[in-house]
Amino acid sequence: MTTVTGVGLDVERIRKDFPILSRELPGDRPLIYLDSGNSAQKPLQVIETMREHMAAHYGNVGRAMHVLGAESTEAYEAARDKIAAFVGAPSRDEIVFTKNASEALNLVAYAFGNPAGDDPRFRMGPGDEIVLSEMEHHSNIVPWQLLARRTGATLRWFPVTDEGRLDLSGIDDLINERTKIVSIAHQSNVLGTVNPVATVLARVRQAGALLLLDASQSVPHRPADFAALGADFVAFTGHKMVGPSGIGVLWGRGELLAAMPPFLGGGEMIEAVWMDHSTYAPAPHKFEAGTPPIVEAIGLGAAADYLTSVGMEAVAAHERELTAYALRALGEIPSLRVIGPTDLEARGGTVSFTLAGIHPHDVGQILDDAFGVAVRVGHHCARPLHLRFGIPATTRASFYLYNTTSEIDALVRGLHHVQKVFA
Amino acid sequence: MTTVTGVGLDVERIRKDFPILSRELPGDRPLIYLDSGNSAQKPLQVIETMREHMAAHYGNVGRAMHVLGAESTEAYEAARDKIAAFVGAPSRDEIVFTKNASEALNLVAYAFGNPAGDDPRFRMGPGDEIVLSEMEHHSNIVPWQLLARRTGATLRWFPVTDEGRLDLSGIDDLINERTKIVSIAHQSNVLGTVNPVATVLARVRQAGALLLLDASQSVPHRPADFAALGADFVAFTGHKMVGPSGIGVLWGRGELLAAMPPFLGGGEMIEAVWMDHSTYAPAPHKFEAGTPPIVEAIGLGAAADYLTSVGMEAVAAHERELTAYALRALGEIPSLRVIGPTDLEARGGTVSFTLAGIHPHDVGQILDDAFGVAVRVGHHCARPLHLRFGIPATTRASFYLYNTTSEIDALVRGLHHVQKVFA
Amino acid sequence: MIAESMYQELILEHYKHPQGRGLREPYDAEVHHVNPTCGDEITMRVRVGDGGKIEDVSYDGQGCSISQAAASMLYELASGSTAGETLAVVDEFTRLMQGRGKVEPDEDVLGDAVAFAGVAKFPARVKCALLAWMAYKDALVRSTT
Amino acid sequence: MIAESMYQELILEHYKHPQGRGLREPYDAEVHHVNPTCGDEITMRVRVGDGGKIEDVSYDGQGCSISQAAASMLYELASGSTAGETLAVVDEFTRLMQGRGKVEPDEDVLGDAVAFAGVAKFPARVKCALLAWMAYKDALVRSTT
Ligand SMILES: Cc1ncc(COP(=O)(O)O)c(C=O)c1O
Ligand SMILES: Cc1ncc(COP(=O)(O)O)c(C=O)c1O
Repeated sequence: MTTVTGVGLDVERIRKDFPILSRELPGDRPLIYLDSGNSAQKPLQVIETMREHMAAHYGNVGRAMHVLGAESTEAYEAARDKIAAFVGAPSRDEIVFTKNASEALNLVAYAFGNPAGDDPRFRMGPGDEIVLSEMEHHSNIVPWQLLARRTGATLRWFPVTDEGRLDLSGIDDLINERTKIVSIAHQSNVLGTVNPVATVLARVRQAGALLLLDASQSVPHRPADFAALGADFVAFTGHKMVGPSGIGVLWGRGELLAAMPPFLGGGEMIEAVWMDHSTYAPAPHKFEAGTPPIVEAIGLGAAADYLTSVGMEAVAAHERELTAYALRALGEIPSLRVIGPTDLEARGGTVSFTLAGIHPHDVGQILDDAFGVAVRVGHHCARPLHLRFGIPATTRASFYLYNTTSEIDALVRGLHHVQKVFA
Repeated sequence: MTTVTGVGLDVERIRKDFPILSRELPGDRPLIYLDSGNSAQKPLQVIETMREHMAAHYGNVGRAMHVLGAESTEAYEAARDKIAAFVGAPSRDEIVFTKNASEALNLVAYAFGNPAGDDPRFRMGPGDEIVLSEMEHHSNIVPWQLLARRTGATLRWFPVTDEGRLDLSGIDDLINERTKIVSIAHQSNVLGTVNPVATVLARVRQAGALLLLDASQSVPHRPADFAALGADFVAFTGHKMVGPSGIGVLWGRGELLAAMPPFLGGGEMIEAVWMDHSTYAPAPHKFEAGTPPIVEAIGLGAAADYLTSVGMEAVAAHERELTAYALRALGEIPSLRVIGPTDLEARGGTVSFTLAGIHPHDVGQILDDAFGVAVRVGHHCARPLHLRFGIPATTRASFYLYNTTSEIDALVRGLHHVQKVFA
Repeated sequence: MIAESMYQELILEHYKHPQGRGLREPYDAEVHHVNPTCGDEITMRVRVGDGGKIEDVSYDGQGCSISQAAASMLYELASGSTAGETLAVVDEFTRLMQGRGKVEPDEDVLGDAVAFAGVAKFPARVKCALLAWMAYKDALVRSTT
Repeated sequence: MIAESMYQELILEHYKHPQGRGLREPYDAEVHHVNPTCGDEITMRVRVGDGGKIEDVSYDGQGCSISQAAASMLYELASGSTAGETLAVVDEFTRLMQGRGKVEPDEDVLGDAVAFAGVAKFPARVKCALLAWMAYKDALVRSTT
């Protein structure tokens, strides 16, 4: 495992930052972690930042007027600055901390058809349409199903082509004057496909709708520039970008955040409370009810610092090399079928596949049992996509900055073994 | 600061578990932390558990079929067992992890008047009533204001007496056949008052309504027995019980959790997703959409272990001694007025007060500046209560297992100094 | 393969050489169960004779090795026992599977089915192991009422 | 009292001996501002003379020492300056207050008001410091339009 790729990324050194990667599993197996699309591992820099904050600086934020309160507030708000800079948000006040990407997506969904709001863009009722795609993660499906149930609006879907691309052929009919919002993945967590935001956005603007991007699988892996991206909302999650669990982010255009009704009510999101009504703090605080995930936000700031110090261009280039290597190597395994693009055009480092006659549950478990190779198996919270391909499940390998080509070799060896066991 | 109280609690030893308590503030001030009602400090046992999990065991929960996924899932679900045992919940499956108490309270509020549900107990519209009390925290007010706004239901309020007690005189009129839910604090975060649950519950049952207790300020401080308490829902928060930020808990009777519609939609809370509908996992997972605060739940489990090892009876007794000491000492300060009960009957270790002619903002800041005494000043997210007492703000000292009587002496010295500065 | 593996020899053996597979006549009840989270499915028939004796358990289905092996193992354990006896085994098996890897299995009751103990640590696999057993329990209830 | 204290001598001095306090005539505009989060309030009057010269700033209100001292300091800084000059100071003061303790204050512009730098670290106090200054800005706008 001494691969240094030629793209300016010293993987050997990076791996030392992640203590878990040198762990041995029971039975003397090394850990080969190819499940970062599910959740990424955490570098010491993140772990230590959190530990240190709890051991020496912790206090509640916003409300406290003592040294600890000031230090925690400063660190928490500095984390907001870091995240804003990391994703190229036009304003730090457009960064709302949530508990994960799912809460961020639900937050936007609950803004629609909500009698507590009055902006016409968020009105929703029978006849109104919500456009998703067949490749969405359940977290970008179920909130909209629940919204449709509450309001009587209709869900419509971008199909996915056999190659695993967004099928844009019917876009002009799909997105129309009835469309209130289009919510799609920036990058699919199964196919690896990176969707053509500009094309979709152009049609969204013509139709006068809003665009929400689920960037849970893109922000961790490539330089982000939300200002240039031009969407209305972007959701992503901390634990997939070497940050802690318990923290996610919603970015929204300031003007829209101001127009939306609040979601969760409570301390910190108010300006003043009377018994008969309340006034709300301006965004982002309006959407951060109660004590926020303080230490988690601070840890996420450290994660952004870490990724920036490595360089997101270098991370992307490294993953591209790994993906090319993996597509080549997996392509040589008999009866292995990749679900998703098999070229490097607009795709990230996530490769899902099936092995003829062997259930992915068995593939994943044997890989783990025999070789310590951790992949994800199942429908990866994207069951409609699997239904579309007529398969119950896939095996998914997903790569990150700390992975190496020799780990992909181990995966391939493992798959040969799986085929032997179940022959 | 070498006080050992006579109630079997070795404060000196306990203080060593909390690294932050031996920190010096700028200007050589010791830290005297009397703001645990706002957020508690964290013992090494919690900090280390979290660090160790991230450094050696972390994976996503529920969905992963590899060693790390199994270890994380085991630790996460074990935390649920620990919390269930800590609060005496009839079943572990009734413990829902949220991001804080505020989310837990909102979760229940969003179950009402929700077209995605069909249980009559959660129907809500014009004519229906929601009963709160004047002493509620904003997190137990704003969610209900938003609900009233969405549904047309009416908010009604328990008054508070001059002594800071729940005024039960009008309870039979207040809680009636129109009442759908009564939601009150188990212990006030300003007054320290512990509310008479049994009396309220009896009337709630007569009226056929539901009872939600906001136990954010009681669970951290006294032995809890939810089964005996008999409420329908109880909400509390991790960061006030020496646990991490980013984690809260909703306990609900299993039968009610089953009857409620889901709140946040996404991965992990589903059974199966089709394009046109979804089926949901049974509680608690139904209410845990997306990647949960994994490491935070595990940290909270460690916090429960820590408190159990100290003994909640001993914690309560220790706080009782501190409260008696503080009420006596503060009572001797000229022109200091305690807002809330001045005896020990049904009250916890939270003492709020005003100093004639001096704004609490100034009190708090001078205490911090000159003596390192951290108290909270303002309306403590309970503005209606302060309006009720005709004051904009109070200064609040709140005690926990690691506090000592000499810290209360320091507070008293500080208050004398404040009076000198502003004389 | 390591000791804690869920792929005990016995499980693979049952997967590769399933016992009693195939739907047969006569039967008293037939059920079809699906695990919606992973798509595994099974059709199961039960034939109960005098004194509650299980005369035949026949099944067909598709899914991972765990779900298939569990069906085969069930066939072996149930054949020739009484309904009451098998229900005790089903209960113990369920308890083991839902114990999150913390329950000590009762080998006397479970027999070869203890081989599934390793599965209990993986919540996502528990349903695979239980699919056939739940279907059996359901079919039994239907056949006797 | 330590160096980083927000209670600089100067602030306490202004709090105990407020300059220019009390509502006076004549004035061009009067405003009443409230900080709903903490209940602080202020009434402020402005009188603008020829060439935009601030002829009087008079005020009354209640609140913590920070909000009261800020009003007194504002009175001193504004009196005798032109509207344009004072707006530049208000802007710099606002920038300092909203800088979360990270903004280097421009002493040349702020003069004695740099004493408030320590307040910027406490978000809950920033509004106290700004109350009078925002009211002044508001009154100025109203008096000239
Ligand atoms: C009585 C009470 N309820 C609710 C809350 C809200 O808790 P959290 O901020 O963790 O959501 C608090 C604490 O802030 C509280 O004291
Ligand atoms: C594309 C996509 N969207 C949303 C999510 C949900 O993120 P979280 O689980 O952090 O809420 C995930 C990851 O699980 C994802 O891959």
